[in-house]
Amino acid sequence: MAIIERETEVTATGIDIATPTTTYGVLKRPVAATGWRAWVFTVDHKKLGLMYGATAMFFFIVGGVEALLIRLQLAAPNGKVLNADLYNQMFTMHATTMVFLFVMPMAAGFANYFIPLQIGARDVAFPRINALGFWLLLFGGIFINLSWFLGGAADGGWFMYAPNSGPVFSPTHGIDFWAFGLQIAGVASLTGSINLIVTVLNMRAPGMTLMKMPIFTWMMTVVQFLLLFAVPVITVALFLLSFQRNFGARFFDVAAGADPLLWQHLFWIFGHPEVYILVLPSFGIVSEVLPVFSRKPLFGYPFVVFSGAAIGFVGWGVWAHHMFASGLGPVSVAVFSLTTMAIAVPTGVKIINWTLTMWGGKLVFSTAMKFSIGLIVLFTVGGLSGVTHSVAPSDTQQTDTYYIVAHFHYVLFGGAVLGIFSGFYYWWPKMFGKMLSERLGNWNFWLMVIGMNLTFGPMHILGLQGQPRRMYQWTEARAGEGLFNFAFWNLVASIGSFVLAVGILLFLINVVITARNPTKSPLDPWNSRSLEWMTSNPPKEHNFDVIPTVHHLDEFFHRKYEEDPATHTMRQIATAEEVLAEQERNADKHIHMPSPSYWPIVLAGAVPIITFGMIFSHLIAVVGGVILLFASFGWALEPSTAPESDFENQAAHGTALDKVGH
Amino acid sequence: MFSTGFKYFLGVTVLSIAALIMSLFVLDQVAIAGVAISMLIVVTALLAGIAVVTRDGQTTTSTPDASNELASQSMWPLVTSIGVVLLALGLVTSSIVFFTGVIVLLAALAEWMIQSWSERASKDKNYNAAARKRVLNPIEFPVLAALGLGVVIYSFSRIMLTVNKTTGATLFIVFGALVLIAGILFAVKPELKRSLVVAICVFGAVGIFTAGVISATSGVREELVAAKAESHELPECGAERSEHFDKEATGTLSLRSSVSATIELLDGKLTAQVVGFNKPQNTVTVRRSTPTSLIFRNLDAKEYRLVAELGTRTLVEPEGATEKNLVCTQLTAQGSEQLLLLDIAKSPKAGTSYSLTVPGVEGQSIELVVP
Amino acid sequence: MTSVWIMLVKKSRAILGFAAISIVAASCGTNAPQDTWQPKGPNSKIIDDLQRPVFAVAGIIGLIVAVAVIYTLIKYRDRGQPIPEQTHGKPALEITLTIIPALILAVVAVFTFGAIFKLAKTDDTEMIINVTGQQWWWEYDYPTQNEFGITQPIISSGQLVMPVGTKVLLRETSRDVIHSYWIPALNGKRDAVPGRVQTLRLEADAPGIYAGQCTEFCGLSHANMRMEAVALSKADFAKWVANQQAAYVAPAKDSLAQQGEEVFLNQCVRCHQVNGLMRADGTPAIAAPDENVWSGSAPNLTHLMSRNTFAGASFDLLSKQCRDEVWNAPSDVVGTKYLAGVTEECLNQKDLRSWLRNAPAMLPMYANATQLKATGGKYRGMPYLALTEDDISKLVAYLLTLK
Amino acid sequence: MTDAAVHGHESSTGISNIKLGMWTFLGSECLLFGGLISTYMLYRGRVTGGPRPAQIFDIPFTSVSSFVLLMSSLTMVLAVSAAHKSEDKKTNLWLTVTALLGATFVGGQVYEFTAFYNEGLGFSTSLFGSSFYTLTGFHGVHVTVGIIMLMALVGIFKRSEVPGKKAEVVEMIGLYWHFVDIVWIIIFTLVYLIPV
Repeated sequence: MAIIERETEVTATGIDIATPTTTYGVLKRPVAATGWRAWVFTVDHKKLGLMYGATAMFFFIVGGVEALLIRLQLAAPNGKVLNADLYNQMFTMHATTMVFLFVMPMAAGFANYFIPLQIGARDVAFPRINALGFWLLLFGGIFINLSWFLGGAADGGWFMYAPNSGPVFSPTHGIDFWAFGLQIAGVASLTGSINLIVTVLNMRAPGMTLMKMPIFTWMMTVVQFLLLFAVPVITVALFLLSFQRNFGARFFDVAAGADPLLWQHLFWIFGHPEVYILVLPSFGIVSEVLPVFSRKPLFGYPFVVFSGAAIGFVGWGVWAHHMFASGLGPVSVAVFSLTTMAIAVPTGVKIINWTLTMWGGKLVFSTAMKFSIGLIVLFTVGGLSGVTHSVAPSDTQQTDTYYIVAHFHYVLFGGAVLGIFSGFYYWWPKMFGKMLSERLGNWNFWLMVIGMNLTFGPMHILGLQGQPRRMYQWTEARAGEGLFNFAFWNLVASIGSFVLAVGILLFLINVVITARNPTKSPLDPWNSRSLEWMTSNPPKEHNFDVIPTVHHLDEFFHRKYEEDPATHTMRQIATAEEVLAEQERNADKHIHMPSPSYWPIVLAGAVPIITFGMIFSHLIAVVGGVILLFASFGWALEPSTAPESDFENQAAHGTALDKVGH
Repeated sequence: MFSTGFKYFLGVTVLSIAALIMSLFVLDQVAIAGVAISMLIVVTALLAGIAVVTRDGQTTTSTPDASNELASQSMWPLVTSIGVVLLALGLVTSSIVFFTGVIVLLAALAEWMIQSWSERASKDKNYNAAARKRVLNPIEFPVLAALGLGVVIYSFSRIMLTVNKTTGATLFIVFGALVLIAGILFAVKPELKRSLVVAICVFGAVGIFTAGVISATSGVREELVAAKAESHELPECGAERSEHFDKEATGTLSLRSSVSATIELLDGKLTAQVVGFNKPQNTVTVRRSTPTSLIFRNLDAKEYRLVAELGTRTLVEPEGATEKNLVCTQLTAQGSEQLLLLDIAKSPKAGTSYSLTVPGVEGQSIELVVP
Repeated sequence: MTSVWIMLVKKSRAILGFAAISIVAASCGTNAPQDTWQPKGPNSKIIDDLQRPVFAVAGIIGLIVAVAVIYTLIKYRDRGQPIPEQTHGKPALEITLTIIPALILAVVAVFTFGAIFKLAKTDDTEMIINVTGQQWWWEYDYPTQNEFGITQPIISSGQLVMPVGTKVLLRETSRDVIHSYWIPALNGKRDAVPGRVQTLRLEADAPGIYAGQCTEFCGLSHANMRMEAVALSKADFAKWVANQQAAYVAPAKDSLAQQGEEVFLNQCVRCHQVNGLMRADGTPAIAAPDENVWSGSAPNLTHLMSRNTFAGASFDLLSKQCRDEVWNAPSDVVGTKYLAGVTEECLNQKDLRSWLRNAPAMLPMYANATQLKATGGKYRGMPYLALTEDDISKLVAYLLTLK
Repeated sequence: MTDAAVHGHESSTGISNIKLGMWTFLGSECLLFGGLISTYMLYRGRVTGGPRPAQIFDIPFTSVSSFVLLMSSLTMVLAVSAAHKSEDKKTNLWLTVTALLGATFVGGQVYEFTAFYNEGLGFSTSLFGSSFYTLTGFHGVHVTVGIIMLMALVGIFKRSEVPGKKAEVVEMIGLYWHFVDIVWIIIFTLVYLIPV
């Protein structure tokens, strides 16, 4: 457990130190501070979760602006908003930003914030590694986007197929920035996944068996395992690419006998699990929200768990369905066609279970619930269009057309993004102690759903009419006749994208209005079911005054309600406030959380310096390497809690704990 | 007393003088080096004088809270001066010396700064020591680790490059065994004198490092020198056997997906199986400027190679002369396959043609058409 | 709460209506040239016969889910009922609902397998065409095939000409990056991967021109990398073959075209081959694109005017009116119209001239040698040649003679 | 990495956080080496210029250096066992010996690379060259990182500032070290012993 009993640990190591009355300089270990330092040097999983969220939201806006530019360019034939080069950079970076810098960090944010709370832990297993992960992600994201100002961004598409990504075909540094930046973000994902896996496996509250774990934690655990095994594969691919671009390796050089399909295999072995990495967190969120607003447990909890795990497994055997047109040979195509159909089954199980969760319930249509219902319907559309191209021959007509664009936006926007928004509305009071406006939320929901259908719906038709993807312009010569031709649907899609943008703007407005509104939220505004609600809003630094012992799935609900043996309906036996008061009465003594640390941000800061040096001057890389080595040894030599001597004037200010809580 | 600053500047001066004398003997660019170093000597000597007169600019009053004890003895001034001199020497000699100087200088300055800072961090000596450790250990550990690691790796690779292959392997296992034995010895005899242990370790370290340096100066073994001089281009294709080229000629290459045609030799007959054509062909179309792979499958009893005759090419030396432009596979045994990778930029000149033949098999050829 | 479910009902209507419109519009609405639902050959028919029922099944399942969700939302909305029993699921129901979709998919899989292997069949091929992709055009070469009268290799670009009712096998590869060959009316797509030779079967039922587009992202002008497949009746195809193999006819002495030939020899022949073209000294003019262009190839311009497009198939060589006449011709006369080639009055002077004037301004390319360190200064695409208007006129006159 | 060592007293699985974390990390490493090995296996025969594998490999030498690396696994086991018995001196001794043997192996690899380079196999000579250096280089970097960790551990122990139980930390690094050795056995078999 990550609770530090500070007792006599420090003196026990033999260094007998009296606290000096005055010290100079900054060489003290940071202790729980206020202001910006409280954030920059923090190792608190909740603060890091929020920072992940804020970073992701920032990149969501960046990626969104890129998307709007793309739609502006394509609104009419022979678009002139962007030139071919800029357009190629735009769609590459739109995908990269949305996948790696928005959805993944956002999911990491939710996971960081809520997994320890949901399993009744006080922190994650490795708090400093957690901080390192966040800073790496942030620096990696900034690093990739630096390329816009240093000669142009990557222009090979997010799939970066070789040999088009080679030095001959993309002579700017864009792809170097892209490859190194993703490498950095990859390390962040890897450290995050190790951390959360250990947290979930090792730090559950007493009594919480794996099958009593909240479903969101379950889905996130599956995601972490997917990350754990998928990230190294893309790491290898990116290394091969970087070595080719920067050191003259020949991995994708056809003249040397190389096979460009190697990249595609490596990329998609990572890339397909990545799809589930993006969408499973939202499945988890929805599986939390639906039971709460149906007042009923998740239907078939074990089925949902195992279907999630099954998706995690089968997800490894379907990668080549991205390559049906690459020329794999009929046998491979047939096999991957079959596995792709197979993975539709566990996905279907989830849809059925969500519907059956609502069946027989007492449905409350809050904004969070609406987003979840939206996900069920829209993700189904995406899933079914997915089935149509698991049929390989039909996929050879559809792949690389707008039909595919439509498909994965229904999956990722209709799936991942709606789930994330559902999570925002559901957990906002938990994270900030204030409720997002439900009225604005309603507008937000409908504008997003309508905008999304207007934007991506017509793309189905465009694709089937034969408009390929990744074209910086389309011409009237191939647009077809009649009203419902390319021109019409492209215009509809572009209008839809702005409706969608307004919907998302409303969310941001909602956030600002809520922040300014002094009204506090009730302790348990949704009548929720799982452990994270058994703390104050927002939670104290140490999460729980006493670690609860778990007896049920949906422990919190069962502490509030009891079954009436006659009618089998539930009646309330305690309010949330009473449950919490009970906790506070039995609070643990001597809880010490790990102290903040300088090292994560220093270590993370060294990495982009190294990669920057790899691109421009190896001398800079050496400097970065020295900082990295310095920081990692500093890290290794640092005890988890600061020595007593570093806590300033404790008598006056009380313990760090007291300052931060409440 | 002599102040720290004085010691430092004096050190630089003395070492600079040594460097000047050395450079006079060793270097050709005496003018630049001499001027540079002489300037350094003058400046540092002057500064040393100032330092000793002003006692490093220290006034008598000390800050109230900081420690006003005299600075403890320190080796960092000396190391810093060594760094400066190395740096200056490196400027005129080699970049390795220069960078060593930079690293030594930076390391020493960092150590020095932090040490002197930590000595005044507070009144509490223990606290100061702890503070120093916290900051400096992260620098010292990796530097020491890198040094130790570097010495072993460098020395070892150098020794191995010098001695011949068999001796190298033997030396390697002997060294491994020695390390192991020493470990076991120290483990079972913990009562061994500390000085003995240190002696063995130092002896080992110095020994290996010296051997490494000696090896480095005496150069790599002859075979490697010869190998380096050798051309590694694939040699010409003739009917004659080429030892280097055909050494370890092996079976298939794993490029099946990209094969354009398979050339079969059976019963003295050469035929081409072209992807898409149902019947054997006697022409193969090869696209211009496109890496194209052909598989040569030898089903005949003897060893053969497939040769592509691609017109003539002009030689650089003697100027204007031409020779046949040939590309070939290695010798291919019966039942095995070899890959031939072609990349032809131009169509054959009018009246000529490109063809595939097998030396030793007469009258059989397949035309290569390059549209 | 009522307002919510009314809105949900409305939304469901929108979705249903939307799905209906989508299907109708996509399948028979607009006659787009690249429509994937209008097969014009046996290969694409195999795909079409497979995808129509799959889409229907998918649509029905989608409807069932939508209806089920909406019904649930209406029926179980919060009307003040007590908190329901905390049931955790019914395994039997779960397993049934897992097996049903699995069975449906199993049926789909059986038909899919059949189609995959039918489409992969190559052993009954009747004709072979080599297809080579490069940035940003396609080269076609026809190996010697006596049964079609092809006695010497034919090389062409922009338009794939093929006989109807013949099983044509394309052997695809690429000279630089991955491209993808796609004529939706005739078959699905197949990538042209450098270093690999991959096959794609095409067969057209009726004469006509079928549009396609490169579908693997291949750099700057990916959007402009188009292709057209021209299916001709067997008799017309024989005429086309004969014309392609016809000897070079030098332009008449002292004509504008002859001056154009000189310009061509000075400028264009560095990259572009015209078979049979002689230099003034009587030696054949051999193009050396490998010295100037990174991919080592530029379109062969022999019989340029027998094609309807130039610069790959990025631009039309026919004026809009003439082009529409050929494209919209009924299938029994399309061959005759196509074989007429490009005449002076039908030539798309405007585009051809501006192409000669400044090609990179018309098509995004890496045509500035100073920026191409990585390619050793070789172009990728056609550079700006600084031709005078006079030279351009001469060249156009000359190109018109390349029938 | 040592945070949890302080409080490894209770965990749901009974394995301490750092050890479980290392196991998880090694799981991920399997995929990393899996990807690199696949790349090598795909490209090992593809030589369009420069030496072919069989022409330059020196199997006797590589066998010897593999043996040295395997020996280091043994000394690592001894270090772990000494740490469990709280014999600080012996722990330090065996850690040092392990590091030395590891450094010897890396020295051998540097020699091997230099020799191969002299014999004409550069990083960009052929696909075989690129994939060989990448695969074995990645392994070498892993060994080097391992050595640095071992030496740091010795340094930290000497200053007796290690937070938490020593045995846990030694065991965790031992896991890493054994993993790196096992990977080498696979690489040695696939790269050197199986003929192309």
